[in-house]
Amino acid sequence: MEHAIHVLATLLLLVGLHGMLTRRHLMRKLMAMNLLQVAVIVFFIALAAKSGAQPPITAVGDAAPRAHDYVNPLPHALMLTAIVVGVATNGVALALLIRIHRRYGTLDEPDVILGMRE
Amino acid sequence: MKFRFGSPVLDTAVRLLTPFILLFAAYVVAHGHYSPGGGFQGGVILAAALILVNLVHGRDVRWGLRPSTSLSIAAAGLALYVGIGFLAIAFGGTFLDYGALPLGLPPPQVRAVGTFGIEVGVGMAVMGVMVLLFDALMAWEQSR
Amino acid sequence: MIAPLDVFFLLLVLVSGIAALAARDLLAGVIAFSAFSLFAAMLFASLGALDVAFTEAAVGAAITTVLFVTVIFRTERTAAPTARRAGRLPAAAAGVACVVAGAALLKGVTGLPAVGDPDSPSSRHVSPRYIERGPAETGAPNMVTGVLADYRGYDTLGETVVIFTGGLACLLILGRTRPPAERR
Amino acid sequence: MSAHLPVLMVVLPLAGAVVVPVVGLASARAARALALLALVLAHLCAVGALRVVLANGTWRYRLGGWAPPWGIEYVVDALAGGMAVLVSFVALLTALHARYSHEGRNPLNVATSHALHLLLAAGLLGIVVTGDAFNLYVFLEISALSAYALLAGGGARAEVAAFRYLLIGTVAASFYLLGIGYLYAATGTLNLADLAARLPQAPDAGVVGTGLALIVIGLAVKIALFPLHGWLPDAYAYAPAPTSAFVSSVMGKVGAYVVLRFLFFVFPAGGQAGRALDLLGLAAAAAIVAGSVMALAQRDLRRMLAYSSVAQTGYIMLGFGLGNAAALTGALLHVVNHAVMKACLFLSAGNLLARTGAAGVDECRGVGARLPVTMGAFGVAAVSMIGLPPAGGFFSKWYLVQGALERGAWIYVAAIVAGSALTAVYMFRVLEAAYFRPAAPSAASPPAEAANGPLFGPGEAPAGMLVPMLILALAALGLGVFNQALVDGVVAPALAGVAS
Repeated sequence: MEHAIHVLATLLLLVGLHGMLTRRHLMRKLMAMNLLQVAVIVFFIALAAKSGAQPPITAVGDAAPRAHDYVNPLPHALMLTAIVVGVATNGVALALLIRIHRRYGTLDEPDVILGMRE
Repeated sequence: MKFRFGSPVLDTAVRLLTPFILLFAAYVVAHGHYSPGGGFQGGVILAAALILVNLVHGRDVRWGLRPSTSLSIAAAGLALYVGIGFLAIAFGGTFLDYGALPLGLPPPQVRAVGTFGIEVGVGMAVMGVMVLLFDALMAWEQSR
Repeated sequence: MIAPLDVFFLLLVLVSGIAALAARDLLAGVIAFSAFSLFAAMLFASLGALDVAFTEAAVGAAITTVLFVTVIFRTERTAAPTARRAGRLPAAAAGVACVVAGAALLKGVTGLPAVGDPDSPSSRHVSPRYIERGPAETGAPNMVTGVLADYRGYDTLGETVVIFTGGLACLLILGRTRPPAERR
Repeated sequence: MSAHLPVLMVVLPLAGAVVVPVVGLASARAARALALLALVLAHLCAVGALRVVLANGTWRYRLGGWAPPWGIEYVVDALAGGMAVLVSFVALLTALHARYSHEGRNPLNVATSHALHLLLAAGLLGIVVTGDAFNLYVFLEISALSAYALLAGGGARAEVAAFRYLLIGTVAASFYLLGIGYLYAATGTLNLADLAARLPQAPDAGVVGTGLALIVIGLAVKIALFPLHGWLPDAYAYAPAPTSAFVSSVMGKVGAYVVLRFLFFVFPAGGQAGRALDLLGLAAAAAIVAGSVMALAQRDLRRMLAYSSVAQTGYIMLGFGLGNAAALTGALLHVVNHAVMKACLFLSAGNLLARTGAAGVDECRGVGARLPVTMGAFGVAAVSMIGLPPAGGFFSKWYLVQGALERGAWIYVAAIVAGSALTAVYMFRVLEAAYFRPAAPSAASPPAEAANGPLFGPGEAPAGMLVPMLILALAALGLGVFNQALVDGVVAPALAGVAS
């Protein structure tokens, strides 16, 4: 039980990886990639958790916060950055998808590959 | 395909909601010090308001940003961030060392001001880019 | 911190994620994907990561979904495959590969400190300063803001640059044929 | 300002990338000038920083004024400084190549291309000088995103290749990030120096090992080490010349540099890192042979060069895998040599395509006479690639063979020699077609747009496309002639921190 979150996050990562390998539609591959990224984020956020601690925002009137009372803020800050990186990647990927569809009339990978051969 | 919904209900809802969304976005940017939120989240909400209007009213409403404008806003936001970094160098600190800014306040408050400055920068950059992304992805078909 | 609730949310994340990949209709897949992001945000909130939850909800469930839907309307809603499935990794082989990778990863997982352990290395080494002295040093009661915008402010500059890069990349990719400034 | 050189070399191109697209709304020419100025300044900063480091030892720079491990620090040692000089040098020369200016008729696209080129350079420089594992990830993504967009610029196939590269590259970066997560869980720190100090005392070897494996796999994908190279050929082959020259020459090298950083400076020597290096060495030997064979099988000139990159990456990783002083010297020399000669080769292949429309190896017949300067540069770089003296490529392979002999690793020696022989075959195929075969009369005629007026004869490319290529060809020769100075001056100090 103590590792349940990390085990499930690993499972999510594998679902994403499997999806990227087996889905044939390029947009589904992109979604699978997002699953994989979220799995990494879950992994980090679970590292930050502390039993019985509160969110990392100083409680009103707490002049001397103690480390045990608050969740570790560092992974949160890191994962905010990771989420942002994810959006940017999605934006670029979607732009490429529009162009690919424009040229080949499909986003189905085998069809696109067929189109490339012509 | 026409990408426009414009029913009276949606129309009214958007009219009512948009100012509050914008206000909330400003609050999120400004209040990042004290509560969850900050430049990034605020910028996203700001962009969401603009995108919402565009989605519902289509692009015939003259309410939105030209791509060159949103690009410039994004660049200005990032320039603000980098500029604060250079300002810190100019006043003898290392890059992004807000503590070096000569504001005549106690050190933590000086740092808080610096932090606020970059949060605004991040908000502008994120808002600009999100609107730009949406416009670029959206407008492709029409531009044929 | 109630562990069962976290696990419940994570299961929801997993299920909606699988649904997003399995849906026949792409639009339905994107809606499931949006739910996936929302559940992920709930999970983050229940783990105490309010800022991350906020961001994931705003970005994953809102903006990313809108972008995906936009692209679906611009491209295609259902794939109509005509090509044979030739020369690609069959699902079974991919499954085997993933199981092998999973076994290797799970071996590492069992050695991790327990989730919620307040004495794990990550809770004891660098982070205590952010909590105990951060608000006083940075002037930001929200410790995440303190770390994000001050202690590690340079990462955040990088993050903003990443976003900006994404915008420029999109402009270049989609604007290669026509000046985007004239689109409106 | 000289106290801030480590950060300036990264932030100046970043700042340039912010301004360039806005300027580009008005004038493409001004945008290009600004971009080149930013790269010149970045290069000067890198050179300045390297000089300071060689004189005074490692330079640590605290960003935001916070002490590590709480804040982020930049760490410039001889290794990082040397890499920064190399990256900024190639970034400048490839940007100088005029091809970006032909990016449509749209001034904004010219500016965006230059801005993304700047961002790519800034991202790679940031990776090189950072002393923080997560900061490295952020800059890795900056460089990757700009590379996807630039690589997509080569037309239909390039877009599919770029999309595929985006998926695979993002997974690789996620693996790296997850690996950092494991290390963070084991030690509680993200600072590379602090990690090095705390990893030996990490409570659980399994966690550290998983982190190591994830990081190495992620990076191996990024540098396209042999079994994981699938994304590379298409991505490199169809991109615009300056992009493929820049990306193929330094992007993989920066990934290799990160491998070196982690396996020799962060993880404790021997043990898990040692096993990873042994595996990398085997993969590298396979990469040398397989990459060369696949290059030989290509009909398209630029695809051939792309597969040759797979093989050349093998040489570098082989040197890491061997791990002794001679092999590491060879590997680092090869990082420099390959960057210079591959950039030169891609630029000349790009010029060839632009002036004659020749894309295939067979179509090169007789171009030696039509494009004497372009093919001359190609020949010099090819000679260096094969590993013939006096060009630089000879010396890096010499050191590598020496290192392999010291270890008694005969298979590796055989791989290096076989790789060189195969390289000779596929490079001479091109040179033979160019110089000793008559031009086919039906060969594609030069495109009509003789933009700036030819400088070197009727068929030759304009000066803007030739100068960067010529400088690189001269550098490829110079690296051979001044090889000893380079080894003593930079490579030896760079490896001083490595216990062999």
